[in-house]
Amino acid sequence: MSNELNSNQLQAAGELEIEMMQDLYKRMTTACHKKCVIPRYKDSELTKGESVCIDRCVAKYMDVHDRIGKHLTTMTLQQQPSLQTQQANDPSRVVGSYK
Amino acid sequence: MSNELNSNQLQAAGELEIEMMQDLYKRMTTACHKKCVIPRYKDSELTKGESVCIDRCVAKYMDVHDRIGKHLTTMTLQQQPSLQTQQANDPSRVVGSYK
Amino acid sequence: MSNELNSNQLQAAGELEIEMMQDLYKRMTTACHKKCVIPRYKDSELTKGESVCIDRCVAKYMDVHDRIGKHLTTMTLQQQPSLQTQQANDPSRVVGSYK
Amino acid sequence: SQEQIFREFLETYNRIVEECFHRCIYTFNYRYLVDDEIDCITHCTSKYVNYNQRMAMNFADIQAKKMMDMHEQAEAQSQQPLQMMNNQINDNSKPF
Amino acid sequence: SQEQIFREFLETYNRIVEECFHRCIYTFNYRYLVDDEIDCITHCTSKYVNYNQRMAMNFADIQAKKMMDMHEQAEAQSQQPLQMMNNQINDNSKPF
Amino acid sequence: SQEQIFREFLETYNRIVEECFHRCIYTFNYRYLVDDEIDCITHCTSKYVNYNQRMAMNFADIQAKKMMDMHEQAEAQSQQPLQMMNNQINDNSKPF
Repeated sequence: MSNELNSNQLQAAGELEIEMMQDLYKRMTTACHKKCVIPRYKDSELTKGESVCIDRCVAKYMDVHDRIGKHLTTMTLQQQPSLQTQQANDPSRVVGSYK
Repeated sequence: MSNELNSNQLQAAGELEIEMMQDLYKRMTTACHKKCVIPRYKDSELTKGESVCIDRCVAKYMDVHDRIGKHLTTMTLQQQPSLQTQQANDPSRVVGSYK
Repeated sequence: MSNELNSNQLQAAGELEIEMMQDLYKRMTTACHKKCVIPRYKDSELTKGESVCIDRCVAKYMDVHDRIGKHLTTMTLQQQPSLQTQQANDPSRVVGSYK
Repeated sequence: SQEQIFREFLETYNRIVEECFHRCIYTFNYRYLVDDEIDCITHCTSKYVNYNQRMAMNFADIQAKKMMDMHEQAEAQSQQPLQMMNNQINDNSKPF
Repeated sequence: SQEQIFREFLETYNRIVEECFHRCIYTFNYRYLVDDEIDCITHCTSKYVNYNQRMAMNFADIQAKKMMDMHEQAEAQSQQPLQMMNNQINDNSKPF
Repeated sequence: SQEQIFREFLETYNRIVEECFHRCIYTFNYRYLVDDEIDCITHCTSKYVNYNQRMAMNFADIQAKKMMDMHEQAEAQSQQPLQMMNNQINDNSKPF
């Protein structure tokens, strides 16, 4: 079986990617709100401190996202030194899907 | 470009409305449970205090929902004084969607 | 109206079952992580104590799942002694769906 | 539809399991549930069902009241799209 | 699409309601909102909108920067499937 | 399907990012990660993967055990719809 993807699969992967980016964005929005916005609502504007925190929070979240992506890829490759078989390509073996 | 919606769009809007009401209901259920139900399970019945709290919680949640809806509409209209263009109609500019 | 389900309904029920098991699995994963994994990350391995806790947590979660399923069924049957009508079959009357 | 009803039932079922497990299960010294935990699970489930029924009743009342208010002022409303969208959100004229 | 935009708007709306209700409403001695609660809800909503706009701006900047980095090294990349999958995750060459 | 497998992988990926960010990142004095945070992220990710694998193993064992129990009493079961629905929930005869 070839490792190449056809155009339908590429399109599906693209849609999946967008969906996952939206999921990432939602989770990041929740996370940075918890970390940066003080739960007192005397005012409608973000304080200077909150604004700086938000900027750094987004940068750090995306950095964590990229690092963990690389880490998971490394783990996947280490656990399956041979990429010949279909099964070895299954990333769920690393993350432990129950299927 | 006309501001009128055709019947397909109206139907889609109706389905979206129902879906969003279900989402609202789920979130309200979680919120009022957290606010009103004491996490001790000696008994299967709601106490009098819990029952009253639930009734008020639903009323207040729906009130908050309506007020925030009006507030968001006002903000949208203030930010886009002209409603001529398609883009100006985009409410995501107010809530800051990343798209 | 007959109480028998046709093959389409059975297939839909099967798909729904799989989806709900995935939902259950996600919730259990979150719950046991909260109960068992100590939020200190000095090491990549699970401790002996964490591992034992995870094994028991899964067993207990599935046990709770089965018990509550039986309990809800009993409650449904008690509230609707007659199963003749379509409406009596509606389990949402027990769980209080807003629909 | 029938499937939608079962879906909601099963979602609620899963949520009750999550909630009551979280509230009732604290120790993992054994693989099996102890008596206190079983009692807690039973009460928690019944209470959650009672809670859901009260929620649904309250929500239905408020929606019904809104629907009546809406009908009275239905014609007076402007039909600008954005305004309309907002009305739809707060709208109760559709029975769902 | 237009529907997707409204969907996101309404999801954000529901999230703001949840968040601000959680943060602003503490007492259930009355059925109606008191003045402090109303002020809190107003500020909370405006602040959340400001927060969302700042988040979106930051995210767009980072994605744009990544896109430029990617373009520079686009040809140098290996195209092994798993590697590619991972690149796609971190990829910014598609404007979404 | 292949797509379903990737979807689950990516969902887990996003959940690990959320969890480990929450657990490891506390200060926002800098725009970049400090060494302690990087170590924490690495351990947290590996530990979460180990955790997921143990969860999956346990779940599979319990499901397999239930399946065997079910097969033994399969014919004895009543087939009333509601009862059946409940059986399906607890059913393990389908390998998923």
